[in-house]
Amino acid sequence: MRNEKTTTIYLGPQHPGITGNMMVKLEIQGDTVVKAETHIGYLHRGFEKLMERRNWLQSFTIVCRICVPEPDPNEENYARGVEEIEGREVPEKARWIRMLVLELARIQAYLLWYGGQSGSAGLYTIGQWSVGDRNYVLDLFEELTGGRVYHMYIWPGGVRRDLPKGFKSRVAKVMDYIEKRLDDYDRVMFDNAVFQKRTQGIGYIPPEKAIEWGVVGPPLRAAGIASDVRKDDPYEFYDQVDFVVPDMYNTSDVWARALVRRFEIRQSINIVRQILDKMPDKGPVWNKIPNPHKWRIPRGEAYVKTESARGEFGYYVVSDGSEHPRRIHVRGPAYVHGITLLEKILVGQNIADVSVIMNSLGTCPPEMER
Amino acid sequence: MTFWQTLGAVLLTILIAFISGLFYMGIRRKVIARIQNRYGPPLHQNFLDVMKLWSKESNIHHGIMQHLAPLWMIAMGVSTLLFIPIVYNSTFWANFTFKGDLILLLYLMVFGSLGFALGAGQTGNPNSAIGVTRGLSQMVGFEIPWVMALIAVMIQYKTTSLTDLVAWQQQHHTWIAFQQPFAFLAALLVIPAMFRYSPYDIVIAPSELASGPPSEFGGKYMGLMMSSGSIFMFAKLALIVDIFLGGATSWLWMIIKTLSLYMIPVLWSAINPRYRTEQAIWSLWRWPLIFAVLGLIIASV
Amino acid sequence: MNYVLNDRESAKIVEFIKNFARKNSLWVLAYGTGCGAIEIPPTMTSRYDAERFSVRGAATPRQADVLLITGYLSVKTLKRVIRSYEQMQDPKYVIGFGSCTINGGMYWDSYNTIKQLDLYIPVDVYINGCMPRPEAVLAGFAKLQELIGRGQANGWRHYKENLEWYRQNQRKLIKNWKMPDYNW
Amino acid sequence: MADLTYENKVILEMREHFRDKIIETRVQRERRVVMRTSKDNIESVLLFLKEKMGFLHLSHIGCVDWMEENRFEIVYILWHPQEKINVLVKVDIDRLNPVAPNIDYIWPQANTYEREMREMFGIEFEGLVGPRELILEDWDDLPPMRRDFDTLHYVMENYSFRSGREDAQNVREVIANRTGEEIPEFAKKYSR
Repeated sequence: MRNEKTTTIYLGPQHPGITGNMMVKLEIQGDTVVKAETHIGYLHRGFEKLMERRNWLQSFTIVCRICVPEPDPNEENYARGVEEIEGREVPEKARWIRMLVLELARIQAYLLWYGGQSGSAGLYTIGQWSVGDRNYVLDLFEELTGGRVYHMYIWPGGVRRDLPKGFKSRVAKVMDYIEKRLDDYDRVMFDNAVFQKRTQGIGYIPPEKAIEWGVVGPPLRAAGIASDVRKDDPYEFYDQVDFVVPDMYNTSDVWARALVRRFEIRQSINIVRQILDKMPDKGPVWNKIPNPHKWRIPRGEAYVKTESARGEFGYYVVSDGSEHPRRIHVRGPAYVHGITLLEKILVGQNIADVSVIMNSLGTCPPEMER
Repeated sequence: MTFWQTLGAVLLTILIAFISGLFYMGIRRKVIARIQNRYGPPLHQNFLDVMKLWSKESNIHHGIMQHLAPLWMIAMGVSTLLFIPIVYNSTFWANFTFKGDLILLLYLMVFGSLGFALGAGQTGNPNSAIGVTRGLSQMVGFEIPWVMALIAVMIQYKTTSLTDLVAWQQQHHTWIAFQQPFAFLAALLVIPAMFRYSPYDIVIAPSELASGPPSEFGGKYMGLMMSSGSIFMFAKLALIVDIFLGGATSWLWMIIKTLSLYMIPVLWSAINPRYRTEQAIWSLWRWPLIFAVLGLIIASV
Repeated sequence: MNYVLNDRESAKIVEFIKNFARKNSLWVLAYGTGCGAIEIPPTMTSRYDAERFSVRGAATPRQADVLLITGYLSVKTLKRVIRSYEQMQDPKYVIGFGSCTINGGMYWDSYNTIKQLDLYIPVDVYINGCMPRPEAVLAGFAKLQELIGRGQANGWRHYKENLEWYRQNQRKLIKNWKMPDYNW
Repeated sequence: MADLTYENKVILEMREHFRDKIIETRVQRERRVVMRTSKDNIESVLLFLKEKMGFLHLSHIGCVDWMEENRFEIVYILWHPQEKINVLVKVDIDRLNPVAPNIDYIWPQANTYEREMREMFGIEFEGLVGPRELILEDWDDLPPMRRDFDTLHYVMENYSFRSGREDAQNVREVIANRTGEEIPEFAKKYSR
């Protein structure tokens, strides 16, 4: 008995299952989604407009607000974009520190994802553990940069300050602790039959269409395509560290994406250890920039990208030779994942899985609408 | 037993069940908090919650059934409790037990949820509607093994009286859990679904349905629902203790037994995600049903 | 015993008990309206554990007591926030979270975010910072509890009494006003 | 400097195929190729890049408002998953009559970018479907990302600031007056 009557459900903006302040309008028949429509704009602050009014240094302080769970790729992108147009050199140590910050940011973003993914499936214990353990990484950030969430640390020409004394050993300690805890998470989350049942075969992205549809990051790697900006378009010193881009989990469902992230957080811990080994002890960490009020960047443009925890984060930076940026356009991975892709793959899914799928894609509203 | 004695016993039973039920929930929150690596709320937190909900000042109107639904729930919770003998061999605490009360209990336990389903349906919230359909499907899922397990016990002991079952266990110094292990296993596996704890919390599923059927119920209604929930929960636990775990010779034993029984679904829920609806039903129709059928076979042979 | 409580005294006692219950059970609406929402999970989870101070989440506005405005509010969100706020049952409290709710914060010249939250909904406690740390959030909750205990967190009453004034401010920003009346 | 063979190959092939429809081709740096074409040819250029050259992935569509030169510049950034190259295809459209071709049949996700540009810059895309409102709601001013939209002016008209900000500017003096403290002469110029 097939009934053609549909019910409309507004998933969000006030809903515990939504990943931030956005809304997915679902048309459902019984328990099955027949049509999904993403509505965004609840977090629009007009960053790109604000940056036109601010000078190059002031813009640096607001870029990190673009993506809340993982602000550092934004700073990195902005800094690299400016450096590329201006031709500014970055000291070697600063580049290592940038990598360190980026990888730590990735680790904390993945820990937050652990919480989101398991929480959306109803397993709250993992969320409590991983978000609690994430505080240790945030503590490191706090020591290094002064801020838990927004760091404003990577700036054009280097980083804001040098590592504190004994910082490296503390990073190593936290990495050891988190690696140990990851095994606990595995036991409760990945070994759980119910979790496997909930995630396998859900939210399938056809691998042959994945690139064309603009999928990036862990969802693309879960489709069996080893694509990672850190390998494909290496920035900083990512060509000098060893890591594996996973393409062995290729079922392209929520389960595969979870496995990819589980693999990658361990890779990140490894990268952090290599960075700590290879980082020079001495050296300047930033190149002096001119008086910020008179700092002009020559006319030019750059497209820079960074691999964030959710995928490729791109900045298109344009300068017209004045003290203010002409245009900085941000392309967050969720821009595609959260709108066109989500609308496509939600069709035919059970309403219970909507939140699980959204978490596995890493939809993050602040970067969609800026 | 005079009228006043009965009334006193009834009121005291309700009060003790209410208080212990809320404390059990507090213990649950504390235990889960400790598993989750945190300190957790104080044990009496649920009392404060209920008090606060009762002190809310405004309520919304969606229709007459919506007003009746929480009352319906509390009425069914209380009446379920009152047909369960709490203390063995005590005329004071026997409440309203009579021959054949087990059949009545099976009916009463479904009734509260059905009444609430009507009320939730009237609020017009799609989340409530989906939650209600899920709840009813899940009820079909767990009622079948549950009723079969109870029927197995009834057949084996040729009685439908809870008092008789408790008396038999107390006189033979054994538990039906050992005599009829399959029925007990079936009942045990069904408990999380009855309490709607993980992995069977598909009805309230926050990340899917906001909070399901009670989405539109706030303030005093929510307070009534929490109170009736605590009473009903205690009633269910007492029922299982009476049938399978030998009843109790005093209130203390009752509380010890129900609390230990309660810890099983609590601990189980702490480490499990939520099933999808059809998975939940199939999981209930698999092992619990097999055990219940085995119990029936053993009972009738 | 020939001392009998008069009405005013008994009302006082009842009020005290009510406030005691209210302050010790704060259910926070799960609505991350801005970037401050990222500090809510740490506040609720293991290290900071707001639940030990009787703060927990609530899924729907009907069940919630506290509305956390986590950071800037865009005009589009403001409409939803007003609606969520009006769906909540009295007494209800609002915590403005982050500098952006106080005076626009770093988005002071943005065309799409509101600058002063208390023009549109009554705010009981402000927490400043960008973003406030979990400790600050807990301190904000403690302050709110203190206010409730003293019976001073009366934003909801204020809102009811001055509904016209709030409506006027809200309508100035929300051009397409298609909302039901208060307490629908 | 790595060898830029593929980068140059892209330019050569594009020039060969499109002749003078492609202008300003250059290799910006390793893995970045920039070219410019006209509004009429953009669809065929993008289709050629996708179908023939293998630039399967649409990374980005950006728009820059060059108000002084009276044009919008739309930039399509494509990515080659095998050769790992980004190509930036630029196209200029008239600022007074902003109409651009719709490419969401080539890449479905272009739909979102185009809807955003329609909303933020007021550029019309021929045949673009989808709700007109993506991010803003009930917006009746100039499209906000245009250069001539003054956000500060809009803010001052529509929002009000909390008073007291002026007071906070001479904190040092206010506090000193309150406590009767004397500010030394040399410190006065820093007290603001």
